[in-house]
Amino acid sequence: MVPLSHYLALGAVVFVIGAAGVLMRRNAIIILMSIELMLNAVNITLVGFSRQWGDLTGQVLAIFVITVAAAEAAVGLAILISLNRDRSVLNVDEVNLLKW
Amino acid sequence: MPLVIPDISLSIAAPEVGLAILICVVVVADLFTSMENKAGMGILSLAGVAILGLIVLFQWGGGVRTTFSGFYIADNFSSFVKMVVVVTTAFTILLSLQYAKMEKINYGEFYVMILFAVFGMLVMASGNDLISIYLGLETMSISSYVLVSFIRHDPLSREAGLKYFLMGAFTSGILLYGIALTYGLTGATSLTEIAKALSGLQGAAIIADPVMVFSLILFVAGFGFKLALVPFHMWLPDAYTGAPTSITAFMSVAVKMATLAAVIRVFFIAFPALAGKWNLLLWLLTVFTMVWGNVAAIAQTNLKRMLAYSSIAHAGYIMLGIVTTTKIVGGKVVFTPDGISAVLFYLVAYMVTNLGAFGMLIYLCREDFRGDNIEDWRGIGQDHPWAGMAFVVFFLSLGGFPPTAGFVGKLFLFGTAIQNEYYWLAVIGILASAVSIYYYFRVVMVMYMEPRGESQPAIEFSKAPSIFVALLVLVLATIYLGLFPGSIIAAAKSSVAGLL
Amino acid sequence: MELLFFYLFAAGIIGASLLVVTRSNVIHAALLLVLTFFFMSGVFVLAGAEFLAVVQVLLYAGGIMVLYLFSIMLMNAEVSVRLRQFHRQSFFTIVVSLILAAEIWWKVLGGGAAYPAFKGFSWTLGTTPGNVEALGSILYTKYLFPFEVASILLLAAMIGAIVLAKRTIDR
Amino acid sequence: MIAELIAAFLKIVLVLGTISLVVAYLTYLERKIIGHIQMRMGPMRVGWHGLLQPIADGLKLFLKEDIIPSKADKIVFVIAPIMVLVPAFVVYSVLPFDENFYITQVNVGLFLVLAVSSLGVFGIVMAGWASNSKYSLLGAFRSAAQMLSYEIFLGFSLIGPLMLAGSLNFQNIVKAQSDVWFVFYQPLAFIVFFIAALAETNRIPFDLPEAETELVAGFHTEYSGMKFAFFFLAEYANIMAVSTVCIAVFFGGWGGIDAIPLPGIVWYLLKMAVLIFVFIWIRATLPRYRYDQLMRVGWKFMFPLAILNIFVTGLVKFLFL
Repeated sequence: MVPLSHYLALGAVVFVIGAAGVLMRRNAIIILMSIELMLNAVNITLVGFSRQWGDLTGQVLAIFVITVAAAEAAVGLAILISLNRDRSVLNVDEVNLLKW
Repeated sequence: MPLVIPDISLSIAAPEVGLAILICVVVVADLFTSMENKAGMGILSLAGVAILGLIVLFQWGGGVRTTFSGFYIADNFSSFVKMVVVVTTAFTILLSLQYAKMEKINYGEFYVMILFAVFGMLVMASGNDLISIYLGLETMSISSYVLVSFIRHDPLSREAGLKYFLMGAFTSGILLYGIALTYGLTGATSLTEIAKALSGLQGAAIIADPVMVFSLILFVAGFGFKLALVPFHMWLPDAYTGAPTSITAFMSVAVKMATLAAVIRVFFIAFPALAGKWNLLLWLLTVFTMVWGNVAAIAQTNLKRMLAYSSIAHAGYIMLGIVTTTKIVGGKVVFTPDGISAVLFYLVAYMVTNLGAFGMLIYLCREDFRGDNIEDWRGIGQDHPWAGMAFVVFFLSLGGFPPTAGFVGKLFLFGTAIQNEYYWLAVIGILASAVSIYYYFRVVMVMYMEPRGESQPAIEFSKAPSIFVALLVLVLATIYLGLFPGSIIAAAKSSVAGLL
Repeated sequence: MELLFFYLFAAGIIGASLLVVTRSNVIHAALLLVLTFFFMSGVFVLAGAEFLAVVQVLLYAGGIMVLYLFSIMLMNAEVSVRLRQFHRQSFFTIVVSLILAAEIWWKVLGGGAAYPAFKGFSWTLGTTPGNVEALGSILYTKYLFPFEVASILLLAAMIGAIVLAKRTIDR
Repeated sequence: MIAELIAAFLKIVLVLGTISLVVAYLTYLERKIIGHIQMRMGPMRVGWHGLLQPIADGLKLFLKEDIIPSKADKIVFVIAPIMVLVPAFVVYSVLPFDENFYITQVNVGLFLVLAVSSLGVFGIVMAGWASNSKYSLLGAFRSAAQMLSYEIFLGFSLIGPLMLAGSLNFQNIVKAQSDVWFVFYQPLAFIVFFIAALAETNRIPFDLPEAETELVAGFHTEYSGMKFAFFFLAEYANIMAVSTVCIAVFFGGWGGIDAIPLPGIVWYLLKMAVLIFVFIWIRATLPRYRYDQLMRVGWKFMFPLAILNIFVTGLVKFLFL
């Protein structure tokens, strides 16, 4: 039997790795993938909780999260492709026509 | 396993159902429209949105009703929010009809994406469960990412889209983690169930749990990102500057309104037991937002960007209303409905004003000339006094001067703050809005005091009647709300009455 | 036995995901991310969520990641390998996230004490309700509303992605 | 516990061994049948009527020099063939061969097959990209697009039979067909499934990813020796897996005609032989589709058809069952 705390710890660690990836990396695709990691960390947490409570809400929410992740990936990659069309920009820093 | 069909009442969820049908109609009609007649899609959407407004109006005063096994709630609050969203959408489409052609983005999908965003907002306004609020938020966000980067041939717009997208996706991850932790601690995602668990037998233990506090911080950060509260505001100036102007107007009002509705529901209905904690967090964010939004706006030379910073500042004023709703009476937290009704009224005032201000930008816009620098407005006051006057009215309202809507809104907000003994907040807010006068009036100075430069192109306002009508209505509404705010205030109050 | 597998999967997830965020070659990172998803689906199986585990493989690994690979190849990603990969403030980020991780770890691994809410339940409560039938019927009855909203969300994303990524729109 | 593990292990070894052997002889069969259709003999030299030809081929591939292009991404280049082969074999873990002969049964069986088989595309994309050759990359692109879209039709076409069976478990699906095979209830689904299966396994008329005339054999242009053999092995293993799914879902699995008492496994093998023959027959007969035609057929014809099938099935089930 895997205790709940293990699921939560795993979820937390992966979430932090993903968040660190978002903040650290300059490559937009890697940032996108780090966001996927964050969402998956949430899924691990949800599944752990779902098992603990003995109901399906967590799993259903996890399915919705996967749905949203798919939608986000599609739109995000489309934006990247349209950005990439006339100049090869992948690093976030080079996206600098607008000043922060 | 027996299937238990839940109570489904499509009449309660009529706005969403109607909007879904409208979306399908526009998508299909778009296939049969030639490229020259794409404005027809806008008119079709406008007609649909008008019907939607009627449906929402009919729902007003119908009491609190839930359907779809508690995922959907229809009450006066949701109707009020939906009404603001729908009116904003109508004006956005009206302003876009000509503008979209100028920016060469007059595809049917442009209006379809607006409608998708509106769908998400309506779901958020009626969300009675963290899951439906989250999905509504995502529908809205994903549609806005597309809308922001819609001018595909303009690198500015694409960059804005990328930045907005990356921050938005990051945010939704944060918010989602908060939802997951809350579910884990309370065993529920329904707002009322969460509140019940928090006030139940084990409620005290859950509230004391550090993970619950962490989850609350995640909620505040997630919503803070969406509302662009300082220090979570970095994406907003870029996204607002790069986006098509009518979309900027749309986002600055409708997205804010819908997110705020979700914030109000989540914090006041699900987490009243934690009010002491989140109120402190929001207090800090409010102060930062009001101060930094106004200070940063001073340095801007681009009018669109200046308005973007000013919208950050206005988000701060709005949050002030939310913070001041909680009052501590004898060590116990009590909610006074005045704060939220002030917020709702302020949002209506902000809607007419901000739509008007961005509408002026669209009014000046031409195919080869964006006209979004402050310099571009030189001498407009002398050459075109009426247009100049309209802009001045909007600036007066943004700055909070009588006799405009913004004045009444600010009065109401700061009045509540003082009434509920948030003196510091009120003082900071009034000082911050005093700063804002400086940059609003700089533009007015440029318009009236500085002559038009030799090299600048001649002023030529858009001839589209749709933009003219929209601006006229907005100017009149701004002044009307400043003189006779009674009915809207009454509506705001009655929409809050059933909420808390 | 179960615990052993969990540790195996967890080690895989953490290792692979660390590599994902540190690799300079985007394709390698994407492939490692696929590996991460596999391990995650293993964790889901252990938690009794077998439907979710299959969805994870089918949608994430088989769908989304192929989309990623496809776009990466379209975008000529090799160029970016030679560029600087990290922000200047990355050291700062690492420190902050390590602190954050330690904090979460400490709170979460505080065990039962950190979770007073669960005191009424035993650790072995998990009745592994993850079978397809239960999930299917709950999705179409209780969760009907979010389900419909999700379908609209997918439609929005589809139309949006096509509009943005289409090469030219004939006018 | 230990005995179970050993039994499971033996089963896995048996199934995988059989598949590897059968795949080898499938290549022989394919060459033979195509040869005879085209009025020639096919392989004749090695052994009686060329029966030892596959073994000679295998030896050749085994001993051949294994080339890795110097500009290739070494790790990915080496992993790619494995990534193609592993999903092709993993699928067999849940496929039913007989009432009592299967490696394991899970209640998401069919779903698992779809999930795992969707992973094959990774290997192909990896191979195409890692080879650092434009033909390979183009082949990989085509294959990814093709497999992704046809996977959707494949999945959708299976929903109709699933609604009738009411289960994702292969054993239950087969048992639900003890009276009438689903191919008679679901002819539309079967057509869509079969076409999608052809595309999914990259067979003619949908073998665009490896179109020799345009792409010099596509994603595996740069491969040689054992790595090349892996791709080959995976392709035939996939054909057999798809045929097994087809038999289980549409042709009543191991069930046969009651009048002729044969063991289930024999029925299964018979049906398999017929299906494989059809596969090869199609390859010998049809020309190749053009890329845009392939996509058009998929999205504008098969996809609506699959949806229609689901709709009609649901309606009929709701009204009459």
